[in-house]
Amino acid sequence: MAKFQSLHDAVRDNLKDGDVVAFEGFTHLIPHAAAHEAIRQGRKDLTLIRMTPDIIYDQMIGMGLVKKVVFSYAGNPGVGLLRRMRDAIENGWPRSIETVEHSHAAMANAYEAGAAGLPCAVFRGYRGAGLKDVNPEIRSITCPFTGEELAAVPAHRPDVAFVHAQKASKRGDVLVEGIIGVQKEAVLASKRAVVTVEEIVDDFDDLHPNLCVLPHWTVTAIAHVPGGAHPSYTHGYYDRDNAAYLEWDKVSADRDLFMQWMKTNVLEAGPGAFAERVKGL
Amino acid sequence: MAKFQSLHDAVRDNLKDGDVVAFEGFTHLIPHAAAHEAIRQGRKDLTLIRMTPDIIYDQMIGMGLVKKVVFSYAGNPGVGLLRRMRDAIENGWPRSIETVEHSHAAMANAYEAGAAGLPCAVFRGYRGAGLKDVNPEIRSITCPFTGEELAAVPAHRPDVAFVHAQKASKRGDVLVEGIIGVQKEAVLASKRAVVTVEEIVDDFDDLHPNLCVLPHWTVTAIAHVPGGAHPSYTHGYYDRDNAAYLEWDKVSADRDLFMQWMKTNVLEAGPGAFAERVKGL
Amino acid sequence: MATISDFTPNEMMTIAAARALSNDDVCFVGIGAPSAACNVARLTHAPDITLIYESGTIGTAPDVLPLSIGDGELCETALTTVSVPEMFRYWLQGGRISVGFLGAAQLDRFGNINTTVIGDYHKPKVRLPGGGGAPEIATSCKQVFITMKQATRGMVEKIDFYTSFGHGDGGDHRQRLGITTKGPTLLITDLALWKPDPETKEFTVVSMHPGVTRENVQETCGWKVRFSDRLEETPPPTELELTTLRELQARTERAHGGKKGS
Amino acid sequence: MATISDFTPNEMMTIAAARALSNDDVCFVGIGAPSAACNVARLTHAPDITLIYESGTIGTAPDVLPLSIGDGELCETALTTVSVPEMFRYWLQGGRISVGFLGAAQLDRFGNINTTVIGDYHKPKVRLPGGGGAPEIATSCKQVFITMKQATRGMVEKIDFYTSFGHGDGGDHRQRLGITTKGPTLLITDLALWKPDPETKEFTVVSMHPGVTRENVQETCGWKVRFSDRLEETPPPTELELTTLRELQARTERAHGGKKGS
Repeated sequence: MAKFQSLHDAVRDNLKDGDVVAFEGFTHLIPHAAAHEAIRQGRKDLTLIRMTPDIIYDQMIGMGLVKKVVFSYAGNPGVGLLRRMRDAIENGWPRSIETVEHSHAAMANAYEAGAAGLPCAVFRGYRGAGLKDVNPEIRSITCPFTGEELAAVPAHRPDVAFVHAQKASKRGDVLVEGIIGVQKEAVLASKRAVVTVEEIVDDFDDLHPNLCVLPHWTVTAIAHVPGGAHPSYTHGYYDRDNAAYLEWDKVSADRDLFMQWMKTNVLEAGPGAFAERVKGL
Repeated sequence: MAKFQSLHDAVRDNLKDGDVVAFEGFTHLIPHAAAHEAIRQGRKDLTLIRMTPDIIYDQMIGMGLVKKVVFSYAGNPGVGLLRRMRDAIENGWPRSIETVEHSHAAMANAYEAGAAGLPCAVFRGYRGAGLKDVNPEIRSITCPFTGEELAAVPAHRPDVAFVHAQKASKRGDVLVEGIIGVQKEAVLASKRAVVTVEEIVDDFDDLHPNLCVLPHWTVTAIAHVPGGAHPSYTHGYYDRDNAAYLEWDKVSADRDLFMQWMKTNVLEAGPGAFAERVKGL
Repeated sequence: MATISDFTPNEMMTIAAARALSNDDVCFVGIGAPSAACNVARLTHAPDITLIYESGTIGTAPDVLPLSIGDGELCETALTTVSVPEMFRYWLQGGRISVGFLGAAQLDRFGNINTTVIGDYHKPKVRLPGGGGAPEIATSCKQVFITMKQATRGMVEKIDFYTSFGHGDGGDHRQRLGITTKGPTLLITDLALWKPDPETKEFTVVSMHPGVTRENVQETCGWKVRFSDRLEETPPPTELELTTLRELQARTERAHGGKKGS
Repeated sequence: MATISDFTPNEMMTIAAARALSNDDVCFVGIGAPSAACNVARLTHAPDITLIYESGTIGTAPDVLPLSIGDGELCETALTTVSVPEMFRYWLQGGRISVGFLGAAQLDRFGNINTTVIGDYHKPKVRLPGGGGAPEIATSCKQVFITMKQATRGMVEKIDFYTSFGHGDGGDHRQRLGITTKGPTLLITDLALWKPDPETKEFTVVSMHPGVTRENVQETCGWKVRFSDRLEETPPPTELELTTLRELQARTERAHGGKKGS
C-alpha cells in the first residue's frame, strides 16, 4: 500500500546498504532526485541495475556507493561516455566495481520475467555475440518443440526500484505516460518500489482505460518532487535540459571538479531544488 | 500494408480451406460479422484457435467448417454451454472435431510468444493439472539458473487472424480500446490479419501516445462493418445484446432450429445487417 | 437482525463468502456467486478491496453485476485495463493476487476441481466448458476460495478430471509438486463453511448456516463428511448485508433484463 | 545539381544512407548519422517510411533530430509508443524490422562490430558504452546497414570484442549459427559504399563518393580493401537532398541549441 512520504524518508525506509536497486527510466523520467537523495544518505555497496546507466549512475559510482553494475548501455545520452564509470572500471577510482553486461533485449526481457514472477527470461538473442563468453549469466535453453536453442538470463528481482512519474492519485495509484520504458516492469519486479511524482491529483477517474497505471498496492512509497527528473524530461511537464547533459561531460572529466559539483549540487542541496531547476524548460 | 476491402473480398482473399485461424476477442469485440462471412463462403477443414470459443465458434462448428479447435474455455459467456460444439464432440454432428485444450494462461502466453517470434511460450503453469496428461503439446523446460521446472507450449502462429476494432485511420492504422484481450498478439502472431472496424477516421493525430494501436503495415485487410461485433459489444459504440446470447442457448439446443436460424440470419444475410442489429443498444 | 426465514441458502452462501474477504485483498473474480460476493464485500465492510477480472480489468467497482467477465461496465469502472497476456503474466503469475475464487462442477474432499468433462476425457459423457483460468488460479493465487451449491453429483468421492489442483491426495502434496501457495483454504456452500484440516487437508465443516443440520450437509455430499470438534453456526446475514446483496441484484436485473437489439 | 565543393563527406554519407531506404521500410533507428539519414529519406523520396526508435516510439516523424533515442519529440510525433520489453519482443524479435542501422567503434571486413571495449574485456584500455540493442538488432532485423566515418583505428583487421555479429568469419557463418536474417548488406562511409561479396561476405567497395580516390579509401581502412570490378561513382547530393538535410540540421540546432534550465 502506497505511503506518501518525504523523499528523505522514502529513501531512508526503502534503500539499505548492500541492496540490489534499479533507478529506471529510458531517457525520459530519469529519477535524478531519488538518486541524489541516496547519495546524500551515503548508501554503500549497492548493486545497480539499469538498461541505460547515465548521469545518475555516473554520480553514484563516482561517489563510491556502488560495488556492481548490471547494464546494457552505459552512456551520457546524446553526448558520449560516462567518465566516472569508466574511471571506476579502468582505474578503480574511487573503488573498483564489478560489471555484469547484457544486451538491451536481455535486460528488457529480464525485467519482464521479474514482473511475471519467473526465474528466468527466454528470448532469441546473443547469437554470435561476445557477451555470452564473458557473462556467465547468459545461458541457453532448448525449445522442446523445435529444438531451437534460445538465450536465457536470470530474471531481475531488485530489492527496490526507484522511478519518476507524472502523477499519483490521492489513493496512491501512479500514472506513467509517454515513453514508458521498463518502469512498470521494474516496479512489479521489485520487492519495494519508490515513486517520485510531478503532481498529486484527486483521482484518475477520467483516464483512458488502457494507460500505464500502477495500482497503489504495487507501490511502497510516493514522494512529491516536482522537477524530480531534471535534467531529463517529464512528458507533459518540462523538456530535457540539454545544456546540463553537455555540462556533465565536462564536470565528470575531472575528479576534483566532479567532487566540487556534487558538493554544491547534491550534498548541499535537497529535493526542493528540482522545481527551480526545471523553471523555463 | 493494409488494404481497404469489402468484408466479402477480405475473407475471400485471406481465409483458405485448411487454414489455422483465430477469430479473437475476449467477451468484447467478438468478430461476428467476419465469422458469418466465413460461413457464407463455406470454408472447410479450418483449425480454430481461441481462448474463449463462444457463439461464433459454435456456429462455425455447427455448420461443419471446422476440423479442430484449440481453446481454453468453451462457453456461451454468461449463459452456459456451447451446444453445437458439444454435439460435435459428443456425437460427431455434423462432423467429429479434434480438440487441443489448454488453460487461459497457456493460450495467452502462446499468443504472446507468437507475437514475439518465439517457437514456444514458457510460464509457470499446469502444476497438478490434468490437461498435461491429455495434451501432448504441454511440455516442460528447466530453468538453467534455479532448476525450476516450467511449462512450455508451442507458440500460436495462425495463418490468419480476424479481429474487430473501434477505428481505422485512412492510412490503415487500427485502434483497439477498452478490454483489449489478446487481439494485438493475435494479429502480430498471424501471417495475415483482417480487421473489421466500426468507423474510419481521417487520422489518429490526437490519440494518447500509449494506446493499443496496430500500425497499417501489420494489418492485411480492413473492412468497414459497423455493428460487426453484435451481439457482443464495442466499447464506445454499443452494448452487449444479452437477449441474443440467451436466445442462442435455445437456438443451439436443436439441430433443426439451428440450421433454420443460420439460414435466416447468416446465409441469407450480409455484413450490412449488423448496423441494424445494434440500433438502440 | 434478519432471521432464518428472511434469506435463501444462496444468499447465505454469497454473504458468507463476502465476509471472508478483507479490505486489503486483491481478488481474482469469476462470474456468478464469486462476483456477487466480492461486490457485496466491496459495498459493505471492504470498500477498498481490489477486484480483478481475467479480461484485464484491475480495480473494478461495477454498479451492477457483470453478465460476463468482460463486460464494458468492468472496464469503465476499473482503475486500468491491461491485455490478457499481461493479466496472466504480471498479475496472476506475478503472485499479486491474494484470493482466487473458483467454482466447480465436481469437487472432491481435497479441493480438487473438475470443470472439464464428465466421464472419460476422450469419450466424454458431458463436455463442460473447461478450465479457463482455473489451472493457474489454483496455483498462483496466495489462497483459493471455492463456492458451490451442495449436491451429491457435484461433491464427489473422486472427480473425473483434475481441471485444477487443490490439495491433491492431501497432506503435503502441493509442496511435493513445488507449489508454494496455500491452495483452497475455504469452501463456502449454501449450507456450510468448510476448511481444510491442517494436517490431512481434507475439507472439514467448521460452521453450519442457520437452520442447517449435519444430515442436510451429509445427504448433499458424496463423501463421508467430517465435522470440526468446534463446530460453529454461521451468523445470519445482517440487514445491511442482505439489503446490499438484494439491491445489487435488483440493479443488475434492471440494467440487463430487457436489453435486446433489433 | 550540387558539385563536389558544395557538400561535406559527412553530408554525402548521410545522404547516401538515406537513398538506400525505401518507402516500405520499417527502420530501427540509432542516434547520429542513422537518425539524420532516416529522416532525410522520410522528407524526400520515402514519405511513408516507418521509423522506430528503441525507446518504444513507432512511426515517428520528428520535425527536428532527437538528442537521444528517447526524446519527447519522438513520442509526440509517433503513431504509438510501447514499452521497451514490448519493443524488443514483439517488434524487433518478432521480425518486423526491415532495416536496422548500426554504428561502430571498431568494424572488421565482415561487418562484425565492437562498441564494447578497446583492449581486453576484463582489463579494458577504453571502456566504451556497450552494445545496447546492437546484439539483437544485428540478428533480428531483415538486414543491417552500417554507417561510420573511415579511419584506420576504426576499420580494423581484427576487432577487440564481438559486440554484434555481422558475417563472422565470412561465407555461411551466419547460417551455421542458425541466424536466418541477412545481416550487414551495406556499409556507408564518408568515402564510399560497400557491399558484402556474395560468396565470401567480405565488404567490397562498390561506389566511391565524388572526388574520392582508391588511395583515400585504403589509407583510412585497416584492412586491404577490395574494390568491385564494376566500381561506380556515387551521384553527388541533389539540391533537394542537401537542402533537406541542412534545413533539418538548422531546425535541430535552433530547437536544442541554447536550452538550459536555471
